[in-house]
Amino acid sequence: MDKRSDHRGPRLLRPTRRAALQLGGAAVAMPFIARLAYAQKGPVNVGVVLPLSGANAQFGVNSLRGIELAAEQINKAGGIKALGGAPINLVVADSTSTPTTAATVGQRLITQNSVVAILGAYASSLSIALSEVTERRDIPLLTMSFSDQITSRGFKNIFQVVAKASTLGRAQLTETAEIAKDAGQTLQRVAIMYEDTAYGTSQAAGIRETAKQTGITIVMDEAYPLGITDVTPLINKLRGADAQAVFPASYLNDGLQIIRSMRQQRIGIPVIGGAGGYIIPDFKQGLGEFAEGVLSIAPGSHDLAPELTAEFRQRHGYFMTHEALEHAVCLSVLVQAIETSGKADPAAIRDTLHTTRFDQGWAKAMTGGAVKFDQTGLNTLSEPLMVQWQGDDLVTVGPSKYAKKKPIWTA
Amino acid sequence: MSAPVATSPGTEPLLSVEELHAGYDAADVLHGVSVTVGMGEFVCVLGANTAGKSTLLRSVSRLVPRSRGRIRFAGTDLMALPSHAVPGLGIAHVPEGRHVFPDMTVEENLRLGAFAVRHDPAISGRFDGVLRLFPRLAERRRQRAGTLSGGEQQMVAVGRALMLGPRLLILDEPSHGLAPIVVDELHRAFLDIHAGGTAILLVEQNTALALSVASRGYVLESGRVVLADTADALADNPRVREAYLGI
Amino acid sequence: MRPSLVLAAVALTVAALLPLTLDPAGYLIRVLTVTLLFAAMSQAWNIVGGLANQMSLGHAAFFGIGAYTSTILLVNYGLSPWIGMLAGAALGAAFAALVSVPTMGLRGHYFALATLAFGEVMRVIANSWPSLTGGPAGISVPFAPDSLLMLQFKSTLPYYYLMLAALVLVTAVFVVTKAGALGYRLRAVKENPDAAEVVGVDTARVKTIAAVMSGGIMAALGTAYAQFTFFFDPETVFGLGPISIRVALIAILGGIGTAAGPIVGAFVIIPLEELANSWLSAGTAGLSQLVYGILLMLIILVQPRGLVAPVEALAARWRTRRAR
Amino acid sequence: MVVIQALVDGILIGGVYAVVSIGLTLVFGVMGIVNFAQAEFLMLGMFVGYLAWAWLGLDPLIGSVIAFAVVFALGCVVQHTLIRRVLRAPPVAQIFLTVGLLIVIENAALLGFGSQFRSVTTPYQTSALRLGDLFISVPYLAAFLMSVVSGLALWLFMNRSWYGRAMRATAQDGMAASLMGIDADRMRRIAFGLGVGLTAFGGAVILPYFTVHPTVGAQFVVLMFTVVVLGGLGSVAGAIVGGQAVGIIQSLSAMAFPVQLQNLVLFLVFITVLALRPQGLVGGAR
Repeated sequence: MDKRSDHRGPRLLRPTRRAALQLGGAAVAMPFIARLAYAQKGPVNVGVVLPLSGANAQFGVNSLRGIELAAEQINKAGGIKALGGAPINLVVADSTSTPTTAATVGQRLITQNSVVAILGAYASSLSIALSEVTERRDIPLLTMSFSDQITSRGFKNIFQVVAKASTLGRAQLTETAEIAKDAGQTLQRVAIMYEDTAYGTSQAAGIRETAKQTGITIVMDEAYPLGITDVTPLINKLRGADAQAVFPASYLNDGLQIIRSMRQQRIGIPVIGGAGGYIIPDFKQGLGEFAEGVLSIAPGSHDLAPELTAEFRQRHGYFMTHEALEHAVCLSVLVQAIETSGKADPAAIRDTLHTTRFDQGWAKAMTGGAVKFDQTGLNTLSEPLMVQWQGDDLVTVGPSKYAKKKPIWTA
Repeated sequence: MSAPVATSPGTEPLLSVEELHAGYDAADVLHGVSVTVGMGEFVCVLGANTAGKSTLLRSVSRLVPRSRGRIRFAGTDLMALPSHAVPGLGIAHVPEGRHVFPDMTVEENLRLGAFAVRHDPAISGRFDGVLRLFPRLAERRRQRAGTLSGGEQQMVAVGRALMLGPRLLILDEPSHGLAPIVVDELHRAFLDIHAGGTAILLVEQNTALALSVASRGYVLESGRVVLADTADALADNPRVREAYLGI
Repeated sequence: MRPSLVLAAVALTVAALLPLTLDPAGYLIRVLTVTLLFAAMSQAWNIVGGLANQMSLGHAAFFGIGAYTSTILLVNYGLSPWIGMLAGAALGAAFAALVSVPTMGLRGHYFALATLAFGEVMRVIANSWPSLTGGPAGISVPFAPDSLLMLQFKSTLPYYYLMLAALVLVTAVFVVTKAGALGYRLRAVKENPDAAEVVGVDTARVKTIAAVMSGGIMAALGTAYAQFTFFFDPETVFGLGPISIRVALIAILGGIGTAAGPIVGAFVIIPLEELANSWLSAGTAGLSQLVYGILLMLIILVQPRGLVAPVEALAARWRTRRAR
Repeated sequence: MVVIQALVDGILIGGVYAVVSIGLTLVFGVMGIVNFAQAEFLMLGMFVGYLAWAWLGLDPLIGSVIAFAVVFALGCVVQHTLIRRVLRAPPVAQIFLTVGLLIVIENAALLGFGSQFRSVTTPYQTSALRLGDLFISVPYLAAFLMSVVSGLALWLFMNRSWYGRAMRATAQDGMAASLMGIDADRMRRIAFGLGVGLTAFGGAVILPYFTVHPTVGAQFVVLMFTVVVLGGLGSVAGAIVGGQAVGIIQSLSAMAFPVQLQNLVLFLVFITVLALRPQGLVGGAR
């Protein structure tokens, strides 16, 4: 059931090393990059720090699958051309869902494996802890964590390829209001419930802020502990709240519990999930027909670039989840930065990342078809998407310029 | 050393302990003890507190971690068995300190006594027998054993042992800490049990009482048998009289 | 001179010189620094867990209090973490005194389970009070240039010495406590609480003093941790697995109640975890943790009294032989 | 009305908490071991239930029987190969071993089952009975009824069968039990198997509404300890009372406080009960 072992580590390198040698021969003929080719005889080490065990393991594994797919494609296509076809060598480390470990393994990758950059670490708390190490060692860190803190600390070596959580939260509400308006309804009273993690709270904050600005009343605003074993009290509160729509931010287990309990109590108002567990294949698998019509905000979606993400589905049997996609984007952008700067040097890569617009490879799968970081390291082109479960698939339904299908408003 | 006092002529000893060395930690408590109990016999073991009487009984029930020598019961070598296999042979052991199951009712305690022979149809008859023997237990049938008085707990312990329908009943200090009137009641019960054909091996600090019910006895000192004789002879023995009867 | 003192002096000299051979901002030194920190934490736990035989599974509560106190003071008032450390230690000690009240009469497993709730209570509070703690999003130590006053350095080397000093200090406190009157009373309480009470040892007071010392030190170490990692969230510092159980495991593995136990335990567990992670984590997910868990179980099956026990037994035999 | 709804919800979920916690208290009662890995057996039970659903198409409520059987057998093996060896060791070594076991089981599950969150789809997953304004969730009710049935079965076993009585005897006085011809080792094996098996059973019956993944145990571990300590460590009846207490506290406290503080309320009650009645609410009576 796990095909990962088929396409990783050494096998990943074997065919391309040969390619690298051939190209390396060609490089010697070109004097101006000969020195670089000499310096880059071997592959370019890229660090990958992800939670491969512990509570976030599923997302870590998916992320790794995305990165591996991208790495394989890059290596198959002849590696990094500016470095004479040097292949990408992923150095993977398990951050185990613990921030301290994320920092320590980050340190290890930097000093033991001389990585030129690090990708990771899915969860915001892990990425922030990791960034404290990468910042002090001047190693670029590319992440798809969406906490606002990532790029608000004035760090120079961190790059956030997706919109921040508060932006996601804002879009979650405004997009929903749009969809409701199109369906002839004015959104006035909403409920929010969120797990008390960095992700849940910052997203809820975004919704709350936007509601205040747009005059929407929040009739229920409940945080609940991560790993809640019984959501009934939440749903009882929701039942009494008279909301027109509910915005839950949670991972899968709570998400499924919330939908099931709502359906049991015949609460039919639209559900607009906050990414997390609402946009992974298991959501549909767990709920079956009851997943139909559930909306969610998403930082990225596989259907924006079917030509890129199809291979993932073919290989793993499910659509490319957003974390897999965005991690592939991280690697792709990194490689483009190396190509542009012409050297596998962390400082050069960082400067290139700050100044260049990347529109090749996986960057095309992002909104705007490209990635462009500002001085804080935030991708300014990334816009949140509204996705919806329709039939067996998760489809993009908003904003309208990206929509693949029309949204269904069930109220 | 051990006087060859034969069991009743013509019968095999039911229990025979030969040259038993046994102990817990580094040092042995018993240093070559030999004891026999004949079929249906009532034997007592006397001695001071640290003489090793309990260790002898516990060795028979395989509760002592280290032992060597020979222990045979009705033709079976006990040395090779784990403790939980012993009751199945027909040995019931009433331990020192009673050890009733405190959070179970009297009835549950009694019924557990028959665990080793749980498929025996005679159990229910035996249960009635025990209640006849100790009518007080019948009154307290549903009471938790831990809430009973010491004497009642001892009755539970003895009754529980009888539920096995044992061929040998081992009693370790059954009258310890009990009121004289209860002690009398218990010893009358022991005589009844013995009269029913059950062999008894009794360790008792009340030497006079022990010698009054047993037919034969051993005296243990520092882990060795120093005297072995009939109860009457022991009662007359000056050494016994001085050291254990205080006469 | 006693052999254990010689051994300690040698170990300390090696520890002091070792980093000179390592990359000052490297990985090995980071692992060693974390190891020293956990050794110190476990040693602090040892005052309650080893001397008083109170198996605390809630020491993360004190640790987190220390980390949050200094960081909040730093973020909001720009106070030096050194001051924050003192404030944190005071709060940690006060909290220890407070929680001693309901747990005083508990023994064995009951005590362990009651303390389990303390770290969890603190975690819930830190999570639900974002205006003070930053909530579940965590809190970052503001970036500052290298400064001893602000306890912030770019290189790992100063942290190494900081943690080493902390370990030496805590170990000294432990040794002195153990040898002193308090240690004697704690032993009495540990051996037989009822008898201790009879001979006039105020068991409640003795246990509270031990808890206060342990809690205060643990909180101070929390500050050291915050300044070392620059970022933490409630889960990290109040976590059951990452902190509370781990510091207890380290002491147990090494041998509780001995000064060497937590140090030996930390130098086995932390590097073991790292090794398993660095060798196996690129492989199948979960393999490194699986191997780590199996090794833990093997160690405890082979040596249930801790790694220091056989060495001590050996030393004791050697001493008695020499005495003859 | 709202209060009644909250009470009913609390009682239903409390029944489930009770059944997953009974095993923990049973293991402690018979062996004096606090099994920190207990919640991992809940996870294993959930996985067995899930696989029975995914491969054999069995409803988790039926799969729970398979979960019980499989984990029972596994528990016997674990007891025999691991736990038995630390029964005489200091409590700290016991804690250490079971924590090691926790790490091993969790990561073995990660290796064996993958990191995916898995959930079953049942026809009744979104059904509820409606009594006036009262909603009774069918998955909750089913889990509750299964818990009641298993609780009754356990009670009958412990009080009416030879093995059950023998197990209680071993718990109360191991030496006396062996004098009754009871193989204490075997009883401990069965007790551990039964303890973890029941927890696994409880795991499978919550599958219709709960997702399984290798770290799901972490969501239950503190809860389970709270239940057994509230009721009285070692007391099976206590676990039932404790489970109900936890369920009702969680449910009612959500009406007065934010749901986020649910566990805080629970822990405060927990510490208070421990301080005032360390033997638990129904301590003493086993």
